[in-house]
Amino acid sequence: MNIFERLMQLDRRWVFLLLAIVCVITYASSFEVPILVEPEVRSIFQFIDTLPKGSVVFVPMDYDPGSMAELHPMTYAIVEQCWRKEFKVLITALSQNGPGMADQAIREIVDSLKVPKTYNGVSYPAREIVNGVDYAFLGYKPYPAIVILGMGQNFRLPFPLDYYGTPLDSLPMMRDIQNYSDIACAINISGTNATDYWISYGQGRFGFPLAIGVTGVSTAQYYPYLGSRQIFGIMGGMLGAAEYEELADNAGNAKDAMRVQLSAHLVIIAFVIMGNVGFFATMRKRKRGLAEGGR
Amino acid sequence: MMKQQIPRLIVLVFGAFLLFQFFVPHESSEWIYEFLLDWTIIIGVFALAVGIWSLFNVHVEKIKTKKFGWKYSYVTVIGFVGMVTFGFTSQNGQEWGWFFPFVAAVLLTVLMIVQAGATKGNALPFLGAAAFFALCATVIAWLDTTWSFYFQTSVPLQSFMFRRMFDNILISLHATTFSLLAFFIASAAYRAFRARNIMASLLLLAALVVMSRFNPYLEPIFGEHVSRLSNWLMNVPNLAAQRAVIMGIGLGMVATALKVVLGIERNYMGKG
Amino acid sequence: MDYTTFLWTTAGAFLTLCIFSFLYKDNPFYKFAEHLFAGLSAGYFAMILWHNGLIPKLMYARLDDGNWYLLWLDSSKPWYLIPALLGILMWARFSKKYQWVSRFPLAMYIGIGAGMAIPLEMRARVNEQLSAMMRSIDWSHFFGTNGFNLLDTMSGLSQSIVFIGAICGLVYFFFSKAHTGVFGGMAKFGIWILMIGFGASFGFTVMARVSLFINRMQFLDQRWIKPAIAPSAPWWYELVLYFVAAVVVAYAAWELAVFLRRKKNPETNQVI
Amino acid sequence: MRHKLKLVLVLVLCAWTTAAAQTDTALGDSVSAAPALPPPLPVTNLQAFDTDNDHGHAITLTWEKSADDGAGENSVLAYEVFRWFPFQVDVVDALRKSVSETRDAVRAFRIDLPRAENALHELSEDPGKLRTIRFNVARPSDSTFELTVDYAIRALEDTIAFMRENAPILKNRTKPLQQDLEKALARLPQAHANYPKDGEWRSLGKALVGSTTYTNTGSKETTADGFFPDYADLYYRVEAVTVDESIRSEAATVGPVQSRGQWFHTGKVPVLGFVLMFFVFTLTFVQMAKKGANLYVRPLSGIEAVDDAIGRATEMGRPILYLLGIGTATDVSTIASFSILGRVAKRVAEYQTSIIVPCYDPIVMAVAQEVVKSSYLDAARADDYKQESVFFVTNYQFAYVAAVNGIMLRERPATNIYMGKFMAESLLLAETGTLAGSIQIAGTDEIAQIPFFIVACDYTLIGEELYAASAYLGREPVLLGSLKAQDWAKVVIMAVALIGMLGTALGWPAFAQMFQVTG
Repeated sequence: MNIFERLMQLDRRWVFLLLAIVCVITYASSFEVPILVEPEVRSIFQFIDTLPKGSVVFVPMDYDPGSMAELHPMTYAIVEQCWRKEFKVLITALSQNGPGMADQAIREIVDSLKVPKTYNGVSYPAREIVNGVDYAFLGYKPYPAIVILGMGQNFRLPFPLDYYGTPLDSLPMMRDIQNYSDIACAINISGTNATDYWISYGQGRFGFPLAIGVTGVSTAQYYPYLGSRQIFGIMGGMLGAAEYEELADNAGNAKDAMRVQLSAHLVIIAFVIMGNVGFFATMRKRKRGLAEGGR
Repeated sequence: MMKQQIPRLIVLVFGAFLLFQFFVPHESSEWIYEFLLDWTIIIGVFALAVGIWSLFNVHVEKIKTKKFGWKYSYVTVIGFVGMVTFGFTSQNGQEWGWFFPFVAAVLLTVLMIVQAGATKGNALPFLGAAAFFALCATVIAWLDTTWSFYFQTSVPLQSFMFRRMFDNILISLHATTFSLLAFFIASAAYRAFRARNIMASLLLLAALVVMSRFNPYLEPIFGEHVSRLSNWLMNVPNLAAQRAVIMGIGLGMVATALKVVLGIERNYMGKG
Repeated sequence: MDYTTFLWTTAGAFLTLCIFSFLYKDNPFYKFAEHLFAGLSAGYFAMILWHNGLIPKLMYARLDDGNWYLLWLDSSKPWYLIPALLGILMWARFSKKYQWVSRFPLAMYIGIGAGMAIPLEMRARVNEQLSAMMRSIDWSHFFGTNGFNLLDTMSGLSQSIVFIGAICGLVYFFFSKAHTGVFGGMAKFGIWILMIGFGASFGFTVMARVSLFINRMQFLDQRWIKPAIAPSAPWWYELVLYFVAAVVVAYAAWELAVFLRRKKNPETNQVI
Repeated sequence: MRHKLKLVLVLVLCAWTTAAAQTDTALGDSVSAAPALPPPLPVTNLQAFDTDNDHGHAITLTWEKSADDGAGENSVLAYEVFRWFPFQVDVVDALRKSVSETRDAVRAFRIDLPRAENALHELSEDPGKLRTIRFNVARPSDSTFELTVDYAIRALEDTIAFMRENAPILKNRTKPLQQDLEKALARLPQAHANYPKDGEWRSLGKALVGSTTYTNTGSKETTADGFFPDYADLYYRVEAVTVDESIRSEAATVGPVQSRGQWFHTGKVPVLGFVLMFFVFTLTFVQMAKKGANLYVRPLSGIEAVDDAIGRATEMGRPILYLLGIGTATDVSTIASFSILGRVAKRVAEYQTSIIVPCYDPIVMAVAQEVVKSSYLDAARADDYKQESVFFVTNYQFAYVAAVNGIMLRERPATNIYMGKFMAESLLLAETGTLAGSIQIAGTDEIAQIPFFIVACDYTLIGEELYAASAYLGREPVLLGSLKAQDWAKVVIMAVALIGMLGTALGWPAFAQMFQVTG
């Protein structure tokens, strides 16, 4: 029996073996995977990338440890990019269990800024990120919708003090920031339904440029807003995070997982194609066999 | 009569009531509804005894007939009894005292009973041993004060052994069994995705497009429209298919349920 | 990582490997893990049902207030006696002779299920989908909401494809009419749409399934291997690691030997 | 020690109040930098009525937006809604709280008393154990205290004495407390009636800017906070609030209004209509079938496969594996599967081959045993029936899968039949089945799982076909009649969908709205 027939009736355990080997190797190794970036992610990156130095980016982190795995990579990539490009970052956490996690994330990113890096060919020096100068973390307040509306009037109304208890007026960067009209854009990274409030009450009422990063499951339901121009970009789950890391040239957890994902997919697709090649190659033979049987 | 008519009558009564309860928002109807749901839970708990009985029967039978792999039946029994023991006891302090000897005694008791059930010869020695171990267990439980039984409060659900068994053993087994899917989905795709006829080809093509939606290595082959195409596939033909299937299922369900309530379909309940 | 945690994790890791060994073939390790899993899970479920199902429903307030209690009879909720009795009827299954008594609670169960399903499923699966189907199709943007774009899921074209697809899908589910002529054509189109939809949702799941396996790899790597070979860890952690590895390697070698001396089943090319 | 306990209670109370306070204020305290605004104009045309189609205990308010909302000063941020609470409510809440606290205390004592005694015992034996002894005063996994031995012993003795002394007292207190609570609840309607005497306005919450309606839903449980009785006179008022809490419009008041439950849900009429239609169809066609009208049903390959599969099993002398899925006996798909099992088991009994039915749920197992047994009776082979062939495995999804996979590879059944509710395990089972070289027939109503069955099984009943299978296998005219009813229901649905779609397209949405289910 020829190679194709062997291919046709290949024992499935070869499939298992190959898949397992590929997964383990790719997991262990650390090669770069090219990630196909979708326009809705690229638009976010480009928007931030083209902002002038010193502009304010608002990053509400409305998620809790539950959806950390998917959403943390987005936050890390975006905030680091902002600080590398010497923007000021304004952060809130409108999810009950969010603040502690957000605070920890901020500290980690601050540490990563202490070493010089080269992203997309541009080399950035090490920077000392100062609370109140480069960023302000406002913390948590209940009733997201009302908080969002209040901030539209003035950040000081929902947050007279920041997360660490300092009055906003005594933070240097907050001096000339009153409300949404003073921010360049808001990137809402959310695992809760706060995203709806950001779209309808925040962007809808005050009309600042808004982009969102959401968990994989809830990605589809926000695409309509992209069509209606209410948001200028959307990052969906692990994949979206990986795409952004790709754009920011700043590989993180998301890309690690994607590496294994991609190779596993390739293996599966390859096997499907092999199966079909074998199928068509042996088709004529099978037909003849049938004919002889008929005779 | 007793064996058939009355069960059917019960089905009719309860079915009809719950059918109309749906349209009555009033408090009283809600009260009855919730009460009935409690019934199902309670009966379920009592039924569990039946299930466990069957479980033990099966394994005793296996051991008795020395059926292929009968030795492993002991593992199941031990696992079950162990988990139950952990589920009824909890430490008082940090000390373990005689807890594990107690568990061992309980396990041995049950194993002896199982053996007595499974043996072809004289069961008495096993029963005697069972009684002995049971006695040991009781004595330990009586004397040892480092741990105690909790039958009426759910304290043991948070106890050391129970939680560790769940977090480390059950979760591992669960997650791993689940993750076998990663391989099975591959082998299934390899075996079944062959363009035998037009339907298989459609299945194959749709699956391939959606799978390769974010795969950069395939970009030169499919072009960058593939992600939009897969998005379209998910939101248009998939949506249409789901609608058709959901509606069909809905009608099928209602038909079946109606037949059962009206007693047209009687096959679900025994006759003789 | 203290040694109890490490040992528990090791047990979890070992069982993980046992389950994965099933991918090669059924083997003693898998049999062990499987039977353990069955026993533990049955015990776990029994405990959960006892502590969260039976006690709260029947004996929750027991001894904690002035009410008097007798077994499950609670002077504040005497009506809970009924389900308790019904539950006890389930135990008639222990006797072969009076098994049929248990049909009363069973009939109640099925009655509740069927009766509840009729309006609920009709509403959730038929009415809601019907309303969704009747949403207006965007005729003004028939070829895409912004410019000509066939892959626009919101365009009138896509929406009408959804509509027609759903209708044809329903046609496919007709039982009492032969699929011939125009009707047959619609049915054929319907099943095509179904197949495309199924293919798409198959492809969509692959990613999630693969990530399950990735999670298990991360578990083995980050929770088990890394802590064991960490310089801070006690020396014998690593030995445990090597021991488990040795077991795996030994088994693999053994199976390889068997594989090399294998006989093939002539018709299926599989190892017997 | 007593003081210690009191202290704990006080602390708990403090924590509770502070927590409550925290969740109360949405916007922090008013801020120096806040711009001074003129008070906005009040809402107009405020109306209150019982919420329709509910179990009562709910009132809906409607009003017309303040002139400063979206227009004018545009200073309105939210509408704060108040209800008039008689002080009797506080009495009720206090009683409720003390009842639950007493219960908790009694329960805590019952758990802690043995622990305390045990701890004392250990300590008196070996003072060195002090470091390791964990005993908590309030409830499990709470604060631990490490003190010098003699103090610890004294404290323990004190605690034990305190518990021994107080447990019975508390236990006897709960009953009278409950009775007081019931009395107090009974007085509530009267207390509501003598508005505005001995009561005050309290805030219920805020409705966001732009909204013109608010529903005050109380609990129907007398044991829950936020309970308010039906048929009691309630009074409401609404104020427009600016970002600065202190600046608000004057109030619009409405009342008295009573809540009550309804006996028919008007929003669900379309469902009722469809159910009745279906009912009529079914009865009609069943009658026709009984009269002997010839009812054609198109062949289903999956169904025909069943017979061949059983025959194959007989030839190979291997058993048939029938899985009812992981549904409970209240799932319709499982019920449908029962009747299919009945048909299959009958054939199996006739061919004198054997059937294995591992079950996921004890009740499902019990029913399955009844079904199989009676099928054997029908086939007049009652003595071939072995109850052990229908057995319970476990009630834990993947443990069930693992066990069944094992059975497939060891028993090597000639045919696997999957009918009912299947979740993620569908592919795990089906793939192992193919590995074991069995013929596989599947049918499920879990849409997400159908693709996997189609891919891995030889024959798949898609969705509705699962529910038709029993009728097909049974071939009883009555059941075929009900299939006819299903088809006609489909015709009606298609017609309605078409008309509705065209209607909405041609500007006649009324028809589509007729079928809208609300609530």
